[in-house]
Formats: sequence, C-alpha cells, structure tokens
Amino acid sequence: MSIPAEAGLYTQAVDDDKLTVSIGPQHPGAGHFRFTITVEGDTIVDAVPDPGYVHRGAEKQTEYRNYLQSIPMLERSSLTDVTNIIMPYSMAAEELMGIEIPPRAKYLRMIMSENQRILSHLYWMAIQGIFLGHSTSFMWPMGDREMFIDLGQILGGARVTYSFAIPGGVRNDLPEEFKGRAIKTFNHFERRLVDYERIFYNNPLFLKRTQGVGVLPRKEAISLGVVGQTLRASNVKSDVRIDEPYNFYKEMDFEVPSFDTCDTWARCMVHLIEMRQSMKIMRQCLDKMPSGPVRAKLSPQQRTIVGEAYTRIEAARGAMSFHIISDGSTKPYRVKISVPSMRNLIALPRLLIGSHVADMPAIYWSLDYWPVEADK
Amino acid sequence: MAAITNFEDFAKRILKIVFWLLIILPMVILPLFYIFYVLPIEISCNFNVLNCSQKIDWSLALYMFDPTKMNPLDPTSYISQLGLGATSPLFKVSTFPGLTFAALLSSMVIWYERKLLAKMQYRVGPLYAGRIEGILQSFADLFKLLFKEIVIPAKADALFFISVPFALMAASGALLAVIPISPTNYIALSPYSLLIAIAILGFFPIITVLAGWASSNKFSFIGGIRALYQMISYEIPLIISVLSVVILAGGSLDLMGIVNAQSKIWFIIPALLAAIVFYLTAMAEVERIPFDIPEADSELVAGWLTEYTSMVFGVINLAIYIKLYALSSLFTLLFLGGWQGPAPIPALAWFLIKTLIVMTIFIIPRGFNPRVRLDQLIGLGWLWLIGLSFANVFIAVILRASGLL
Amino acid sequence: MSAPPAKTELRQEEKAILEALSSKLGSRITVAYSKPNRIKIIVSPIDLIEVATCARDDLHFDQCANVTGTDFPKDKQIEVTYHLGSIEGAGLRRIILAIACRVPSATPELPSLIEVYPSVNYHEREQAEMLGLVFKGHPNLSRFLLPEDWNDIPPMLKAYRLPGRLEGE
Amino acid sequence: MVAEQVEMKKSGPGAARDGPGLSILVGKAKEVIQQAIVDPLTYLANWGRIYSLWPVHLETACCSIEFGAVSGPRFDCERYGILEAFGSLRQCDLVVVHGTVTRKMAPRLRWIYDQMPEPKYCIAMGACSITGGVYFDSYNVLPGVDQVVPVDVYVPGCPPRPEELIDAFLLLQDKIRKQKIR
Repeated sequence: MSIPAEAGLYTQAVDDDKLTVSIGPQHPGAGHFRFTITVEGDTIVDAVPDPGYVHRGAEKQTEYRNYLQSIPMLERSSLTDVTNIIMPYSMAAEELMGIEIPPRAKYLRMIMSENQRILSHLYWMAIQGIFLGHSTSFMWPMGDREMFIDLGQILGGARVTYSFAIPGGVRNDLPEEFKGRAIKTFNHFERRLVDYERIFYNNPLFLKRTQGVGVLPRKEAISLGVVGQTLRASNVKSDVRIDEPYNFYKEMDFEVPSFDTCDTWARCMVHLIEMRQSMKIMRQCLDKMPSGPVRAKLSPQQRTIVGEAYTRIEAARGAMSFHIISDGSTKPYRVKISVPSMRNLIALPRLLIGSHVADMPAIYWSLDYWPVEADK
Repeated sequence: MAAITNFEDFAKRILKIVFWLLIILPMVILPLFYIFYVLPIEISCNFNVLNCSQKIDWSLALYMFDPTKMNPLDPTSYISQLGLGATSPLFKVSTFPGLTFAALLSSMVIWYERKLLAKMQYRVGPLYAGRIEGILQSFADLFKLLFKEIVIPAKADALFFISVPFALMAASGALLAVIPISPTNYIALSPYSLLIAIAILGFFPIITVLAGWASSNKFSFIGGIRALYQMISYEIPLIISVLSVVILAGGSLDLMGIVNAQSKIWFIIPALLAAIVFYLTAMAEVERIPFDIPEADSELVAGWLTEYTSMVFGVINLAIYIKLYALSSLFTLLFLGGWQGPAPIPALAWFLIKTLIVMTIFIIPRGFNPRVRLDQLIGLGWLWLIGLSFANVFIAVILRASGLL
Repeated sequence: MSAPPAKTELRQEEKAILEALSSKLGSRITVAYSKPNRIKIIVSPIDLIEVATCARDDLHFDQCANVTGTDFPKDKQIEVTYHLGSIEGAGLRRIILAIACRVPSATPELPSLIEVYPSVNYHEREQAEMLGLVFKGHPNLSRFLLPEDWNDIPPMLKAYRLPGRLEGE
Repeated sequence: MVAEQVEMKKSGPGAARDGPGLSILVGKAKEVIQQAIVDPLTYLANWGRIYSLWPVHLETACCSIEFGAVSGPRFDCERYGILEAFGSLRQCDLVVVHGTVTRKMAPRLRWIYDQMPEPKYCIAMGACSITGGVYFDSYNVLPGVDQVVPVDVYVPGCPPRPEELIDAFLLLQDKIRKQKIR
C-alpha cells in the first residue's frame, strides 16, 4: 500500500504564483474526503475532488445476501439518514416481490423518515456551524438532536440504526407513549427553531459569510442534476414527495421551500424550513394514522420476479434512488444506489472555482455532501 | 528516555531543559522562595511582630506588594540590600506585575473561557481535572505538553522555527513591562510608555510570518500571510484610536498620566468610538473569534500554528493569552480609568476587576459569531474603523479646544 | 430480461413519450418495458448519443439521475442503463426514462454522454472503474472510488468473487 | 531491592574494590532519587496526560456522528479535558478511529499516526475498526485497524453508544495512570 505522488501532497510547488493545497482526508474542513485546490492569491482557480476514502463496496456485498440480510449493511452507508436509504430499497424489493404493504406501515415509515430528516438536518446545521467557526452553532443543534434521537429510540429501539423499514412493512408498531412525547418535542423544537433563525441565521456576520457565496443558477443546477436542498435553493420547487408521491405524501399538507438567491444562505434556509415542515407532516401522520397490521406476510427467502425496479424517494439530502435488477432468485442480481451526495458532488468544483479560500468550507458543507453515503 | 545518538536529540534535550527552567523557575520556585523566605523577613522587618498578638495576620501579606510600607533604609532588611526584595527589578519582572502573574492569570483565563463557553452551549465544560469544576484544566494541558515529544519537521528552518516561541514570549513580556497595574505596582516607568507598547505590538506580524515561513507547510504559510495582512491593516486604526485618548489626556504619552487624567471622567464616554475601534482592532490583534482568520481551523488546519508541537505550542499559546491580558489592561488604562474607583476596594483590585471584565468582553463574541472572511475584515478595517477613529480624533480635538475636558 | 407486464394503464405523458420515440427513431429502439412513471428503451451503442440528444431536446429530459452498469456473463455482455429525469418538462417530473445499451464484455466500449448530459460525469467515471468500461469521449476516467493501488479485475464484474466468501456461498 | 543490588555488586567485577558499603549507598541514593524526583514527575506527567487527551480530527467512517454526539451537550466529553475536534495533528495525542478503515484510508491513517508526537494513544471505535463488522467480506475494508496502528482500547458496537465511548476514555485514563514515564 502506498500513496502516489500526486500534486499537492509532497512538493512545495510554487510556480506561476499558484499554490496547490491538499485538503483532507485529515483536515478539520474535509472529513472523510479529500480535494486538492489550486490557489492564486486568495482565489481558488482549480478544485479536484478525490472521494473513495469510505468506499466499502456495499453494492457488491448485496449480491451475496438475500433481500433482508442486506438491510443493516446498506443502513451504515448513511448513518444520519438510515430510514431514507432503506425505504427505497424496501419499496423496490416489494415491487419485485409483488407485495403491497399495509397503510399503517406506510404512515410509520413516513414518521420515521421525517424524523430522520430532522436528525440529518440538525447534524448538517451543527457541522455548518463549526465550519464557519461558530462553536455554539455546533452545540445547540447537537443538543436538540438528542431529543429526536430519543424519539427514534422509542420507535425503532436503537440510537441510530433501526433497520425499521424492512420489505413488507415496518419492524414494529408504535409504542403508546410515542405520541405524547413526540408532540412535546415538536412544541419545544418549534420554539427552538425560532431561536435558531434569530440567533444564528440573522447574525450579520453569518449573512456576510453566506449571502452571494457559491451561487448556482437555476439552469446550471438542472443540467448538473443536483438534488435536494441544493436544487431547491436554486429556485426549483422540486421534491420527490410532490413530484412522484410515495406512501401518503399526496394527502399531506406541507410546503416545499425554494429561494431565488441560489446561494449558500438559501441552502441554509431551506434546511431550516424543511425541519419545520417535517414536524408538520409528522403531526398530521400521528393524527391520521389508521389502526391495523404493520407488516405483510413475507418469508425471509422470498422469491422475486425476473425484472427490474427503479424507485426513488426524497431522502434528507435529496432524491435517493435504487435500481435493483433481479434474476428471480432470493438475492438481488445487481443493486445500484444513486445517492444524493454523489449527485451533488458535481457542483463542488463548479462552485469552488472562482471563490475565496475562506468560503471553501461554507460552500462544501452547504451542498450537504456526506462522503460515507457518496462512496457507498 | 532514549539514549542520545545524534545532535538533534541532544538539541531537543537541551531545549526541553530550557523550557523546564523557563516555566518552573518563575512559576514555582520564585513564588515559593518569596512566600516562605522573603515574606516572613519582610513582615518581621517592617512591623514589630512581638507587639502584635501571636496570631498571624495574613492580611499583612498584602503589604508585601506595597513598597511605600517598606523601609528600604532599615539595615535589617538585607533582602533589599541583596536586590531581591519586592521592590527589586528581578521580582517585578519575574513574579508580581510581570511574567508569572500574567502567566497564572492567563492560564486561569483559559479555564474561565472554556467554562464560560461551555455554559453558553448548555455544557459543563472541564470538570474533573482539579476536582473543583476542573479548575486545574489548563495546568493539566500544560503538564501534558511539557512531557510531549518535540517534533521539528525535516524541511523546516529549524533555527527560525524554534526561535518563534521565544520571540513571541519576549514580545508579550516586553508589552507587560510598560503597563502599570496600580500607582505603586509597575515594572518600568517611562514618559513614552504608550508609544513603546504600540511599537512592541508591531513586532507580532513579523513573528507570525516567520513562524509560517519557517514551518515549511502550506497551511502555515497561508496563515502567516493572512496574519500579516490582518495585523498590518488593523494597526493603523488602533494607533489612531489611541491618538484621541492622548489628545484628551493633554498630550500625555505616559500611561500613568493618562490614568491620572481620567480622575474626572473615564475616557470611554468622550471617546466611545475610539473605544469600539480599539476593542475591534485588539480582538483582531490577538486573533480571537470572529477574527481568528490566521488560524481558521476549518480552512487552514491550525494556520501558522500547524507544525508546532508540545511545549513549543504551549509557549506560543501562553504568549498569545498574555498578549490578550496586556491588551485588555491597555483598554482598562486608556478608557476605563485604570485603577481608579471608590475607596474601600484597593486600586489593584479595581484594576483587576476591570481587566477581567474587559477580557470577558473579548471572549464572549466567540460564543455567538461565525468567523469573518479576510477581504471583509480588511475592508472593515480600512473603510470603517479608520474613519471612525478619525471621527473620534475630531471629537477629542473639539472637546479639548472648547475646554470642556 | 423479460419485461414484466404493466399492472395499470399508462397515462397521457408516457404514451406521448413512447409515440414520440417511435416516430423519431423508428426501429432503432426497442421498448423493454413501460410501467407507470417508468419507461425503458434499449438502443445500440452507435445510436446512444443520438437517442440521448433526442430525449434532451424533444422530450425535455434535462438531467441524468443514475448510470447503472450490469455484467451479464451468460450473454457475455455488459448493460449500461442511463436513468434520465426531467425538471422543466411539463408533467414529466414523475417519469424516469431509462436508456439501456449493451456492449460486449470483451470490448466494453461505448460513447460517453457527457456532451449531452454534464451530470453523468461522476456516474460514468464510477461505472467505468467498477466494470472496466471505456466511455469514449469522457475527459477523465482515472481512479475514482477504488484505492490507487487496486490490482485486480473490476469488482462489480460477476467474475470477481469477494475475498471473504467461498464459491457458491 | 537494595539487597539484590548488593548481591549483584558482590558478584560483579568491581565487588572486591568497592566493598559493600559504597554499593549500599549507591543503591540508597538511587532509591531516594526514584522516590523524590522520578515518582512525582511520573505522577505529574500522567495526571496531565489523563485530563488532556486531544483527539485528531480524523473521520474514517460513519461512527464520526456518534463522536460528534459525544462532544455535544448531552455527553460533553470536555468534562474529561477531551476537546471536540482539534486542528492540527501535531498537537494531538489521541487517534479515535471512527469505524471502517478502507484500503485507501489505511496508509493515510498510518501516516497520520506516524506524524503525531509521542506519547500517542489509539482507540478503535466500532465493530468495523475491530474486525470489519458488517463489511467482513468487503473487498475494500481492512479486517481490523490493529494491522495498521497499535490500538489501546477497543470499543465494540455498530455504532457504539456515546456512553461506551466515554467508558473507553475512562479505560484509557486507567491505562495511562499505570504507565511509566518515558
């Protein structure tokens, strides 16, 4: 095992007033990811991403496991967002197995999915804070995140990894104390969101650091194929929950935010508003939920039809889609995950080139790029 | 410890011993020496212990720091003959208004800062080091750093690399020398002490650029250049903001004189704009968040401090905190009337209370502000702060000319 | 792969897409399946760019969401599927159009769609690495996710066995 | 201890010349020095190390979000003097391997470990970093980081709960407390 002598690792290359700097993988502003930037003065003139530090080959491993066994492993690919990476997989598997899941299970999946969205957004917000040098903006969301982790713990039984939305429904029914606890949490957190907006997002220095930084115009956002908050911040009101409603999102009353400023600030605000909307959806789900079974009958070695399925949902970071090809056996023939992080990565060099060095962490994390998810 | 095999090891060993001496001597041995050897003699020389009751009055210990209560002509006071008494330059420089006092205060301020920040963030902060609320946290950090390996990168310029902590410590210490902390406790008196302090502040950008260059690390280099930009563009508003204070004080460049000129009114009221400018520029000088651009850890790993290890890093950090202390005491002297205050509290206590409040104000923005960008910072400095400080100069001139002050 | 029978009736948009495709390209495309919201067509590698351009310009599929490469050792072929999505097209946001083309395993070469869809950049690079495909016209097909010193056949080929698994496990 | 040294001296070549008296003196002096200087210094150094473990900001995989939770307000590891995420590895003394180490990351991990100044400690967090976890049959995952770096404390779990990680910090403190100073 050796490290190649790429640009930016060994040499103190100072030519043409340019300096090549390697950011990551051990860097407070990069996480499990590396990119090399070339700077001229204070301006970035080139940026080359180098992912793959967390590539664990989950797609290959699914070929050796049956449909149920793959779930815990796929879940680890996106630990902040576990239900939303499992749900499209389960939906594809159900399509191939030809089973319909009971409505209560769909509601429970929605509750868990929205809870995960809040967890992921709070984690995002915390790291955005630390990337801007704002340590309180790291601690407060991290603390409030624990409340939603508790909610997930009541429903799913674990702190982070629930394996909740399995093919055929969900793993267990809602415990009795969940509803009261959830309403209490929502009431508290809605007040906290107002605080966040007032204290963190209306801070003049925060506005100076984010407004007009990393502008991705609407047309480019569409042609680059970015998803999620990055797309919505670029003035596209697109959300799989509305575009191609799955579960019962058609019956829910919620808004999809979009901003026409197309900058980092808009991406921050989209995250903030989405958390509020998620709580709104969860409240409606808790009210409307019918009683009934939560799982369809399913054998662990369930056979599938020969064919393929392409399902997509709106995960916390954007559209997450699974392409499963089946040869009729108990194991999938090929599983391809199209993760939102990988789709947003393409915008990173585009946004970094021409911006200041100091804006690099803000832009990088505003795309909500989670390397573990992108590398699979 | 491994056997010495080459010169590098030997040099590291020697350096370690020097650090030990530098830290242990002023911080442990000298205070112990003064408390257990000099202090009893001083007390027995100046007061007739036999006439008092047999109980030891510990409040007498305070008089050790008050030279007016001592009789230098007393033949029994051989301590002062030896040049080791509380009035001697050695004591002043090394222990009381000087390095040890500032270092102890700074290390307590590090703990205070971490605790305060933790409270702002719904946390506990340091808790277990030192049993009582983690009060010894910075000493734990200190001892850990003392016993750590010193790494000098292979491509670094070793001489300059290792000279940076010494230079920083010397510059910070020199800053302390001209700052009086009460009418009787000072290291050096000079009619130009304010000028000297500002001149010493001009050394710091050179040292940081040296650190960045000598480390031979790209992050250090960018950090050093950023520090240079930041400090140079903030030195000018700093000097102009001080100018209005000097005008208000009747042209006195002596910090003692400036404090005495504030007996009627503290200068923060007529020179409010200058105080704001001084506050912002001082914050940029000591690289506090939101102006910690040279060591921005999410962009440049640790800025110009990236390659510094163990006690070298510890000394640099200590020097930065001593600089923070020096600048807060300058703020107190220039704008808050120094040690002046109502009688029952002694002058020294007034000064320390005010300085701690100023330090808290320096620390608190860290809790609720993100970092600013370099171009925004420089724009703020050149466009707004210089204008504001000039405006205050005019206000001061008008006040002075009209005879109001 | 045989197409599964469509369960429900197709809506207006799907029918329009199918009609437009068949009228524009005639016999050069084969419709693998058409389900609600999902249409898959199979083209030959030579026609790939033309079909993709047609999908972008005439059918308003303005981005590529996913590229899947699948190894079929029985047919000695590798199938590459592009999943196209639409944002601007009216009523098309729910529809995914899949364009598949099959290349022989021995010479896995096909034209890159990067000129038509800039968003396939990293998807194609990943699939090229995972299956040993060669996308002609792609500016950079260097190592992406795998370690730099990867010294084995591409891992997503069926011939590659996981080191932790025995034969037939 | 003294008796042993006397024995050794007697049997050694210098036994006849020095005599027993001097060697007892030498032995005593060593003991006195040991008790008066070395032991307090060892205590002091270890006390400092215990309460000032600064972790490297190295995220290898998904366990890093639980590490973030540990530095968050509920579990607040700054109580033990552990900072949340530290800038430069030159000032750090603890590597927490957050989960899976892939073949691409492994040389970097070793490189980072080598660049850190002594003394340094390593915590393997999560099942993936101990044995490979659910990725036991993956083509790109190391079956355990102890192939790459020496590990002091192993924390099982996938991902470990924050309480378990704090327990690992306490175990590491115990380990340091028993260490001899180098």
